Formats: sequence, C-alpha cells, structure tokens
Amino acid sequence: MSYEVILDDFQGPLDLLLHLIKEKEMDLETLEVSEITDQYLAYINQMDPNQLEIMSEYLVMATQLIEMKSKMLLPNEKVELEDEYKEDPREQLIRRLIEYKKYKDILEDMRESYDYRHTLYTKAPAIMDEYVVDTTNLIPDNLEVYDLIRAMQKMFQRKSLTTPLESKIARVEISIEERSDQIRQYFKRHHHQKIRFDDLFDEPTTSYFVITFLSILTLVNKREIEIEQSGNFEDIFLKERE
Amino acid sequence: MEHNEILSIIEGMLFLSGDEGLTIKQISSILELSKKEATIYMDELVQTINERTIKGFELVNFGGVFKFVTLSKHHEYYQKMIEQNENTLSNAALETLAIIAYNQPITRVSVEEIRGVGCDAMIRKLVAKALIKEVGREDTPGKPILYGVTEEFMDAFSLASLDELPQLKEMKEDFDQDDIFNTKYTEDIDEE
Amino acid sequence: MEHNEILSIIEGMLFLSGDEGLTIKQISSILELSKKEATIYMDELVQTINERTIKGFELVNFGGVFKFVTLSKHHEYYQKMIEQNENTLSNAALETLAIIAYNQPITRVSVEEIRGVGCDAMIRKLVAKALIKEVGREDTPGKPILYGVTEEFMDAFSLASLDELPQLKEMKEDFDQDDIFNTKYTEDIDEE
Repeated sequence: MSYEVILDDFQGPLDLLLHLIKEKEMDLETLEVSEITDQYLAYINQMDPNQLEIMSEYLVMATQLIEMKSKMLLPNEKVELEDEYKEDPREQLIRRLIEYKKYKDILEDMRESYDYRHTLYTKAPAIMDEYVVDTTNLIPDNLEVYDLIRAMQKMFQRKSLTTPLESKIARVEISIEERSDQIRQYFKRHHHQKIRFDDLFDEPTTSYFVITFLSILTLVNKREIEIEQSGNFEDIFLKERE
Repeated sequence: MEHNEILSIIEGMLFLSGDEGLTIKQISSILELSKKEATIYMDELVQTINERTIKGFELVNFGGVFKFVTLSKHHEYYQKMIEQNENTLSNAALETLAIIAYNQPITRVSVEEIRGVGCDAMIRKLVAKALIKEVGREDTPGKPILYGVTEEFMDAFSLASLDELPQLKEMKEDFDQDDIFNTKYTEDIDEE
Repeated sequence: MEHNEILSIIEGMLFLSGDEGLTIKQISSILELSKKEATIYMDELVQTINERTIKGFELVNFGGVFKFVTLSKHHEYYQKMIEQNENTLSNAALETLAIIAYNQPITRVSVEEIRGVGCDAMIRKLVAKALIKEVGREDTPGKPILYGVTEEFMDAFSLASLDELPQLKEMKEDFDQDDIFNTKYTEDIDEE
C-alpha cells in the first residue's frame, strides 16, 4: 500500500482521522477504533522522523488510540464503563471528531466569501488631514491595540492598491531634449498625419505639461513642425513640415 | 434639510471615506439625525445606488460599516490598473478563524481543543493581521485572554453580521449512546 | 461589450483612482478603445453622473484628468466628518501613531515618506495630546526632531511594553501552509 497523501496536507491528528474515516467509508458514529488505529499508525510510520516538531501532536493521538484499542480488547471492558462519570474515550473521540468536522464542513464556503471579497475593490480615503481641527487635548478613553494594528494593516493594503501603474511611470523626470525626441518619433509613427495638440499632453502632471509645451515650441522654432488652427477656439493641430 | 440633499451629502461622505467606510452612528452624528432616521436614509441610498443602470460600484455593509466597492464581475479590468496584495489565507488560518468566529469569545486553549493542534503562532498572526483581537479575559485561574473576530474579519469575508456565516450542522447536545448512535450520521465526510 | 457596461467599468475605474483621477489615455488603454471612443464615453458619463438627482460628487475634467469631486456646497458636512471629538482618534491619527510606535525614534519626514502624505499638522496634534513627544534630534543636516511615543500612549492603548504590539514581520507576512507548526504544542490535549 502506498500513501500518496503526506502529513503536511493535514491540519492535525483530527484532520487525518477524518480523512481515514472517509477513505474507509466508515460512519463517524460507528467508528471502529481497532481498524482506524491500524490505519492511523500506518500513516504515522510514513512520517519523516526528522519532523519531530510536527509529529508530536500526531503521536499524542496515536498513544490515545492504542490505549483505547488495547482496552477494548480486554475482557473486562464492561467493568470500565461502570464509572458513569467517566466518558467512554471512544465516545469522546467521536464527539471531538463531529465537533471538528462541523467547522471543516463550512471552510469552503468561508473561503469562497473570502475570495469573492478579493474581487471587490475600494479606494483609499481622501486625504483630509489638514481639515482636522481637533480642539481638545484629551485622549479618547476607548482605544485598544487593535486600533493601531488595523490602521497599520489598512495602510499595507493600500500601498499596493492606490497607485495606478501609469501615473507611476509619468512621474519620471524628462528633459526638453528627450521629450522633443519622443515627439519626433511620434510624428514618424504618424507620418503625414495631423496630430491633435491635446494628444501630446497625455500625462497628467504639471512638469510633463510644461516640458511638452516647451518641446513643441522648440520644434516649431526649428521649423520641424507647424501649427494649424482653423479659427479661434478650434482644435489645434500639429504636423510635420514636409 | 431636504430629503435628497441629505442623501447627496451621505453619498459624498461615503465617497471621501473610501475603504474606511462609515457607520450609522457616524452618519447620524454628522447629520444630526436619530439612528433610526439614519438607518432609513441608508436603506434608501443602498437601494438607489445599487439599482442604477450604469453601475461601476455599489454600496455594501460589512460588519455595520457602509462603503462603496466595485463590482465583482468587473474585477479583471481593475486588476489592470492596480496591484493588489495576494493575501491568501492558509487552511490552518481559515480553520482557526472559523472556530473563533462561531465560538467567540474563546480562549486559545479552547481553540486548540477543537482543532487538536497548537495555535499559539497562528493566533498571534491573526491578531497581527487585525482579523481577531483580544476582547476580554476569562474569569478562570490564569485569566486567559478571550479572542473575538474584528470589523476587519467581517470585511474580509463580506459579512454584514455574524448571522451570515454558514450554518453549522448541529449535533445533538446530549450525547448518550441509545440516542445518537441510532441516529445515523448521513452526510459524507467530505475533505477538500 | 455592451454600452452601459463600458460606462459602468469606467465609473468603477474613476472611483478607484480617487484623487489621482484618470486620463483619456489610461481609460482607452485599459478598455482597449480608441481615444476618440473613450472621449465619447466620457462625455456621456459626465452628463449622466452630473445630472443625477441625488448627487454627492460630480465628474470633472481638470486639465485632461477626469475625477470625482464632492460638491463645495456640502463642504461643512465633510469638514464635520473629519473633525474629531474627544471620543475618537481619526484613522489618519492612528496610522501616524502606529508608524511612530513601530519606528521610533523617527523624524517627521520619515513618517511622511511611509504615509505618502504630509504629516505636519497631524504630528503637532499628537504632540498636543501628549501621545508622542520629541525624544531627540537626528544627527543629520538641519538636526530634525526625532519623535517617539509617550507613557500616555502606552496608557491609552493599555500596553505594558511596545513588545506587546505584533511584530512588523507578522503583520506583513503572508499565511503559509505550515505556519501552525512554528510553535510546539506543549499542553496535553485536554480531556476536559
């Protein structure tokens, strides 16, 4: 028999037990301790002994199972049950498995809502620090550490959320020479075409506007391009001088 | 103040507050309304905003915090404009969170009893992620910390209230042999 | 794609871009439209949004950048929204405090680098509340003031020491699958 599943796939001994019970198509209520113990031990034997840290929790369960199994094999098993106040360990294990399974069963639903939430986006709050007129010097009395942690987490989330990719690129400083060159390339790509003046102002920063404007003036001055406007307030067009 | 004017102001406030959102309490205090009035206005605003023909975002309530979010069906377009943290949740984290959400307030030891494994590191991590927080101390020897889920948890799982968590299949409370063992446990034990 | 669907996606993009806004170029590249088409859509969207009966914000075009802005006639309410009463600290204040607590001693300029916004007014307010204080001067040109948190801060957040705050590493780290095994489970599995 080969074990394809490794212990890293399990969240602990209870998880492993549920897996085995399912695999053996056993009912939780009619759990056969003896069989499940053998299965469980077979798994444990496959474990890498170097991962003792991980193993310890599984080993605690293994001892309990072995103890349970051995007691059940004893002829005086009935006598054991005389003590009403002590719960049958088998029942107790079943109870724990049922309890644990309750949560296992809804995890997929929860993960679904979690994944769904990740398809909803929202924006950072508008920055309004300067409007804050805090008139009192009192410290609020309902603060908790959670408030700080939450503020920090929100900030981490926002860092990657709020900066549109293109505006990052736009912030790169550029010289008139470089921009003039870009405009020349632009005209090359749009050979013999009239270019709308606005089309060259495609990045929303002031410095970019100024540099682009100065570059156009330079190019006009050098008689590389010319400006056309059919009348006041009409669209301005640029084209290469032939 | 005129009815639509109030709704307009709330809309503006929601826009400005972004992911921080607004609670009924904040809205009522800023606009000097009773909580009941504010709730009625919010209900109307949710309806008005969510029923628009052209709708790029809608108004949701996660854990009592109202905020605008974009629509799930458009998310691929927004992915192009923003980088988002992956922020995946491991099974261990999810399991621990579920147990806390359904049983809060709950101590670490009680979570460990249910899971059958140690949860110390996991609980610290969930606190650091603002998904759970200390909500008090249990009145037993050692005064262990009691944990509960947070507003951030509600947001992370798009829940308006904890009632919206999936229903747990309850087992019979008194577990005596004659009873529960005759009741056949029907559904399959499903694992991933 | 359907007409109203495109308008909806643009609305969502504008919402997400917030104060930064979007250019025709950005809109056309994300939606794979020509600039001319994008311009026509924007004209329609401006009209639709600005003609709403309930209107807390409108769509403006400032120098080729489209963005939503709230209405100046509602200004006093937005002012009120961020005015602090003695029972709350704004999120901006909490964020600033958290940054100082984790990085102290730290200069104002460094706080601003992390937050990405000016913090001059905010830092003055936090000093006035005695939540932070000057703890020295940095040994660089200009000798800028170094800030740190105060005993009042520790009191306000019921912290015995800053070690009680989660580690920055834990706050940033993703959940990985095997993190439950980071600590050894010491107690026996309780038999109640």
